[in-house]
Amino acid sequence: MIENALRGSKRYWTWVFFLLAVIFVGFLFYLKQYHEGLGITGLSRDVTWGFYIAQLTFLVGVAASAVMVVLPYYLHNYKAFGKITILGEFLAISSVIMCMLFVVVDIGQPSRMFNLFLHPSPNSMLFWDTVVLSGYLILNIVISIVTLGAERKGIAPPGWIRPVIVFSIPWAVSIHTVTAFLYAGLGARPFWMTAILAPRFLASAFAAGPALLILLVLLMRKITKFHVGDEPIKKLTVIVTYAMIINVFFVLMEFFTAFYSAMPEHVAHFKYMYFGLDGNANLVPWMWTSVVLSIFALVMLIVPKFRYNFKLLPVTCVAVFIGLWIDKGIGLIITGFVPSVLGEVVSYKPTFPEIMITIAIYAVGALLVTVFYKVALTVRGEVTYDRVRPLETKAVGTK
Amino acid sequence: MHNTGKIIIGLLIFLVIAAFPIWYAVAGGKTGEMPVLEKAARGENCIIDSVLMKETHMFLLDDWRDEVVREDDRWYRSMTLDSTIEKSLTRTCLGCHASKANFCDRCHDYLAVVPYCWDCHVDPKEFE
Amino acid sequence: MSALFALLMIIVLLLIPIIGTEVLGLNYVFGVVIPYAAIAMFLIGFVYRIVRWASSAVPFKITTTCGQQKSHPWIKSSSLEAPHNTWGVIGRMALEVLFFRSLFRNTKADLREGPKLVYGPSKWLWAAGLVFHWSFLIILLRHFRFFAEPAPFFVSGLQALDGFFQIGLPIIYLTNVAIVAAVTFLFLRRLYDPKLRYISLGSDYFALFLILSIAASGILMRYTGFRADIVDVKQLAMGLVSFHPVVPETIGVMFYIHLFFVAVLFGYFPFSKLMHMGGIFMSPTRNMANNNREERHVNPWNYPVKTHTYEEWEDEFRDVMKAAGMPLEKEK
Amino acid sequence: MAEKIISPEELAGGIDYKPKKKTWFDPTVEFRRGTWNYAAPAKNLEYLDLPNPRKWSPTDEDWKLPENWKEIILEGLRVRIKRFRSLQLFMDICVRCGACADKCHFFIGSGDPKNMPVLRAELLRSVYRKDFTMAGKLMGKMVGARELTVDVLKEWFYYFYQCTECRRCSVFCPYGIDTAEITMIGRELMNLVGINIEWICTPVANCFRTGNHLGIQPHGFADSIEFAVDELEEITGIRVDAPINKKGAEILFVAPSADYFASPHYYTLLGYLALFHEIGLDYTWSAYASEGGNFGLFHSHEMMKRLNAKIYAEAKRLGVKWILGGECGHMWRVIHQYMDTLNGPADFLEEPVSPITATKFENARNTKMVHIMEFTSDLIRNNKLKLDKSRNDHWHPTFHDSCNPARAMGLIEEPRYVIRACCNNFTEMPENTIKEQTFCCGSGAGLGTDENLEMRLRGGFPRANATKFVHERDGVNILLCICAIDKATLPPLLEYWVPGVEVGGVHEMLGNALVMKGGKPRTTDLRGEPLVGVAQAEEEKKEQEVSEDA
Amino acid sequence: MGIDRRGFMKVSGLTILGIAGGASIDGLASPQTPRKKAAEAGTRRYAMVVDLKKCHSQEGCRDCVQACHLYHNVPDFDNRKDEIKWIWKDSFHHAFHSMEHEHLEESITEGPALLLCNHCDNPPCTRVCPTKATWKREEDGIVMMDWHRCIGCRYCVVACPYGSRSFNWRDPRPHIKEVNPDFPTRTRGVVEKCTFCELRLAKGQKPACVEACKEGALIFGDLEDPESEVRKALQDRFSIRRKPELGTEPEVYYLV
Repeated sequence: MIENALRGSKRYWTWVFFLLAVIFVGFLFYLKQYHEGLGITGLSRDVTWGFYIAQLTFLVGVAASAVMVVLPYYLHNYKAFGKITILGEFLAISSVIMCMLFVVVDIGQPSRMFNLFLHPSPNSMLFWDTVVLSGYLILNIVISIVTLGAERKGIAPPGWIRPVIVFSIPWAVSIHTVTAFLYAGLGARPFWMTAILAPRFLASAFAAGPALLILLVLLMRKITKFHVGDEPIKKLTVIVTYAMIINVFFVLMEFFTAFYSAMPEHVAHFKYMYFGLDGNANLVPWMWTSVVLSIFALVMLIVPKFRYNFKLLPVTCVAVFIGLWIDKGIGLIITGFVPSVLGEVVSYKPTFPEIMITIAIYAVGALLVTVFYKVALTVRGEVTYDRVRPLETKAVGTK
Repeated sequence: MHNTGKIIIGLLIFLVIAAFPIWYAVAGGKTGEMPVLEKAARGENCIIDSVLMKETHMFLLDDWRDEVVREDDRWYRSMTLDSTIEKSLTRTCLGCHASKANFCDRCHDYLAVVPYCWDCHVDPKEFE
Repeated sequence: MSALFALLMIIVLLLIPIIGTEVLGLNYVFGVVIPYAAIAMFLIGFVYRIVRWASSAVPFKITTTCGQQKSHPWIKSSSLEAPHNTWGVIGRMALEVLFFRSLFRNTKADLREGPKLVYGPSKWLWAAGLVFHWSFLIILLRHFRFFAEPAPFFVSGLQALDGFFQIGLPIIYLTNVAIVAAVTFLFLRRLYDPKLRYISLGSDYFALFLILSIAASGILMRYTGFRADIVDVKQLAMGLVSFHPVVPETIGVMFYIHLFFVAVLFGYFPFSKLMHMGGIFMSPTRNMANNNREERHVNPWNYPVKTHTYEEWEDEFRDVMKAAGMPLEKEK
Repeated sequence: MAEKIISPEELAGGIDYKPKKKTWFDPTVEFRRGTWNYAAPAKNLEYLDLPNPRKWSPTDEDWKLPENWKEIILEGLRVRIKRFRSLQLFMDICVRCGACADKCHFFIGSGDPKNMPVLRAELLRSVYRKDFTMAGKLMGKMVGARELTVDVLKEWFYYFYQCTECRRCSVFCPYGIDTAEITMIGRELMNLVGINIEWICTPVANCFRTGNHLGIQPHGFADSIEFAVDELEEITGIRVDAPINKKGAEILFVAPSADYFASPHYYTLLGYLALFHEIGLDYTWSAYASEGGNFGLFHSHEMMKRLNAKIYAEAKRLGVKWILGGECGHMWRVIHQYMDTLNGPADFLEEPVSPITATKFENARNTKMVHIMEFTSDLIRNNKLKLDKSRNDHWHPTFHDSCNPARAMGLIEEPRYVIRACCNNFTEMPENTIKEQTFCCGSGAGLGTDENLEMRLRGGFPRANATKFVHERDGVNILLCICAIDKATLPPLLEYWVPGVEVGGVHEMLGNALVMKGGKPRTTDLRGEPLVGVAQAEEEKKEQEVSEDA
Repeated sequence: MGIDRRGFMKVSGLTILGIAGGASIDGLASPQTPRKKAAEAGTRRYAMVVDLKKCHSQEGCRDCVQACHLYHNVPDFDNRKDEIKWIWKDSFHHAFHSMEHEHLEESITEGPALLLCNHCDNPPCTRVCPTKATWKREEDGIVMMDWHRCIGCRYCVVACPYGSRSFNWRDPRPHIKEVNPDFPTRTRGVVEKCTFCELRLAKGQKPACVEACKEGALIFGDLEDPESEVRKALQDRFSIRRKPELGTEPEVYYLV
């Protein structure tokens, strides 16, 4: 199957080599970071986690969202998702690998990373996060290889795979829950000390992930022969709609709790995010962009006329995706550190090398998605390849 | 067709690669030189039998570091010295062997061993 | 059965250096004589085998084409699968030697009810083979820290990469784990798959066990109490390569076991299937270009044969041809 | 099919890939009916000056071997080891990794472990080890060495005539070990003591004498071509010219003899004739070199050379500029990989240039022989042909890559290009069964006999199964191929495994689609099948008549 | 050689094979040290008492900081971003920023507070460590760091409510003005912090900062010992701890 990724059009190879070039450049920056230390990033004693960990958080959500196609298909036998479950699983695999790469580039001593397994520490949420992410990766690799392989051979997948798939559903929820627990249990960081952090993570994930999947499917409709059909896309849009509504609802609840209680430790963070604190307002434009995009997306999603308009849908999905990316990939992690535990406002801005490394990891993800989708589409293509038209003349020509 | 030429070239390449250590030794001329270690500044005996020490000091140091750091167990009873000494690379080992460069590095360089001890631990000589 | 026999052979081989050095004290024999003999057998045997192969002719150009030939300029030819010139052949050989191209193609046939035959990719053999061979090469190159003074440039680089992860002390090399895992897989595969068990000979198991024994003795020496003093080891090695052999006193028995197994491997190499290392370069279906109709290939032993010439043929059928009004060379 | 064969389900159901015995050292073979070939008759061996002509049968206890048969074979092996590096190397470097095991169609179809390419080679290798290697002499069974006995010889006969020399195993072997080489040498060795099969020796003798496998004499050949010209006129209304032994023609055309004697090859012949007429090609047939096929390939390198010599000799005699070859598989193996080395250099010919498009066939510049797929695809590419694809709309074709063009030549895209230009409904079979991974018809290399039918059906099972897949899924109803043996042996194979799928040639499709100047509107294809539009029109007409009658 | 060698090899071999197990060389284990014995008799709980008034008496004094940083080879980056601090002075409002009431005694609130690792009884940092590279030593309550094991994930930095932990963003060595060869430096990519001078304690010395403070503003001792200086100081004066509401139970007390 993987051979299919080694054969492709000029456009395919151009894209692949472009991504490889981006990855290479990012890798050079990583080498610099490896040799000089994380000092070349914008991180500091006060803002210790930043862009890398934020991307991890966001992408765990994208990975978990595969459950939104797997669950209806396998538990509710929703046939329309049959064609895209594998795409969801491949997106999940790529996202998890990106997550792991973000962890690797974020740690100071990557050569000691196996200490995570050599000295397992069940009291640490990071340990559990490693466990659930690795498990999720293995589950999805097994599931996609087995199901796609069976499809390619034109046979039914083996019976044992179904329980594995069902098992992967709660596991998907667990990866984002545990990722939320990374933050939610820390007395030092009141911004994250909220019981709805995990639900909020899930809600935003189930909006952003399917939105990305819709974009990918629409893109494939445009540039390949692979045509998913309207029904699954519409159903995904409905999922995005509900998830987005719930997400915004949760955010409003956070606002209420912080501002009505007026506890300074809680209010300060929100102030910093949306209005600036002590003259430091570097997140403000980002967060308001996110607010505007989210409101726009909500309107587009809630009004049925706009929701099912396939011309507008990509715009809506982009708005959902970017809005939530800003919220989670920039706002959520950085704000946890501002103000600091000593009440100081120290700004953080990712540096150029840091951004290049981040882009390179996204390029790895894009490359994986490209390669995986190429394999999946070619396998699908083989099944229907060259079938110019259904044959009415079947009987003729045989004596 | 036999392709004799190509095969001979291939064989020669193989033999040149296979004989690498020999011509490398001839070219480098440093074949028989063994690393010469600086004698310990004080004392006759090491804390364990010196042959054993040569072969297994890395295990000893690895055990020491865990015992000291994690178990607060800092004292070592040396049979050969019949005394108790501190488990310390810089203070104990380099207390007798005056110089990392003339002791540790000699063998390590000879055998291309690059221990990461010195990423953190300090060679006292370097700062005198 | 043949696996058991091979295992027995290995055990016998294991006992030889133990008895030889521990009981009989033949350290010089095991430290110097046998390694020299093994290397001599290896080099001479290797060259002999290649020369023997080379002395056989390549009468025809029998390239196996695994892709599109070069014909029209507007049909994309597959220069690596059906190479059309020497560069293509070099590329094809490089893919084959470095990445096991042909094994990568491997499939598994599966017969189901219907009857229905299906084929799926089967990459395990490729993966294990590749991991094993590359690990072996890297391990071999790493050993040049013993055979060269100062250690060549590639040693430190390889050590740093191979031991990138700080696991254990001395740091565990990834290739050490990989080679054991891969060879074990290759062995279990022979046992587990009935087809493979059927085709496997004692010598197949022997080669695997031998390599596994080398890896195991090396690993025991590096990571456990069966230490050898590696300064002594290098002294011995350098003595060997500079032809001034010395046998240090304090080298442990595990080292002699390791060295003896390596010597057996080297000595056995030219007389076994392990020669595929040299053979792959000479495989006529892979190392020739698919330009048969473009470039002449000469058969050195081409000899004249009896044919049925046109004249003989026309003589035989002249009458009927004449009757049918077909053109003739001679009317009578 | 002389004898009733068990049903496909039963046959496939009995296949078990798990070897029944513990080891393969025992050479005893059961000559079960349907799995072996008749021995060659003495008269053919005599005609060809081959050793040990006699009457015998493989089922006989005594094969009437010469006294010193063992020495002959071992000496033959010794000579060939020096002559063929492939043999020497393939004897030495196999590691028994098993990658080839389930690549052989005979293994897939029979489950007989000795049909695994690795073991087929081991049959010879075991003898080689015993007599030519130190390890074999010393270690014996441990390293897989066996004594050469009569039983081993019988085993060779059984299994070297259960290999169609298709080279599929060679594609997957990490060292490129080609069982075809082993089988060829195995057969050569057996020839030395007079062990050979009728279906190879008889065509070889015929071909040597008359110029074609069936032994048809020159006037019969001419009649046959004439008949085809008549038939083509009936279908198209155009009378084409088909010169034979014409001196000074630009091109000598050589096709396998089955093209003018057998069906469905015959329709391909009609296609050639129509094409050559339409483009006004100055060419000639030859009655002397009237056989492109070369069963000598299945006999011995020497016999291959003896038969092949006719082509260059005839080209020289007729004074043509270059040679064009028709649709055939093993013929092209011989032409592409052996002809020039055997009987060249053809310095009396010119480098081939298409007289229609002026395209230089650079890839044939030395051998001076062009494959008709290269020739025709070039014509289509240069818009020299007017093709009406809809005339093939009643066909839903798939393409079977014949082993030799695919794996000994790399001729993969040219026929597909032609098919796509001629047909609307082309469908590919699954990817592991086409192109370089194509499966043999199961009857190549001289094994296409009736007495060997069971083995042929087993060997053809993978091909038939892939055809069945596209037949059931996409309604494929014709399997196109460019090989005379395929065209002869695939029909009974498909009749058994996939009823409802025909077999045809690519130039048959071309002949159907080719719009010719003059002539009458076509109502049928070359087979006489009504075309799609015509069929409908006729039905309507019939209905009308019926209603009018009423 | 003989028995000595075999015994060592055998056990050592096992040690290496059981990497995760963390077994020690029993065959060669040293005799129990006096300190170890005391630890077994009863656990200790080390604490530090900072007398803010005394501390303020010398304006701009950095004796303790310098002594600590010199002893522990703490680098000086001279920029806030890469900064590493084991013990430092910060404003009272930063140190106790939940104490919002306005009219506190100015001598206390306007002067700096001395900050260091609190060696909490219930430390959040050790809870989050995924490799047990930081842990609370049961025998004396010191929150320890194992710089050999730390992977540099900085989770502990995030979890510490007091900003007591620093990360080596860059290679510290070039930034150490004067190297103390008795103490290791750290390497880039690991977290570090105050260890209550556990090495000095093992040798029977006081923590470097305590020793350096000429004003006697720093009092160090065992809270389990009723006779200890710390216990007495806490009995005599009113003391506060940082962020008590988090339940971390800091062992650094501030006399106000």
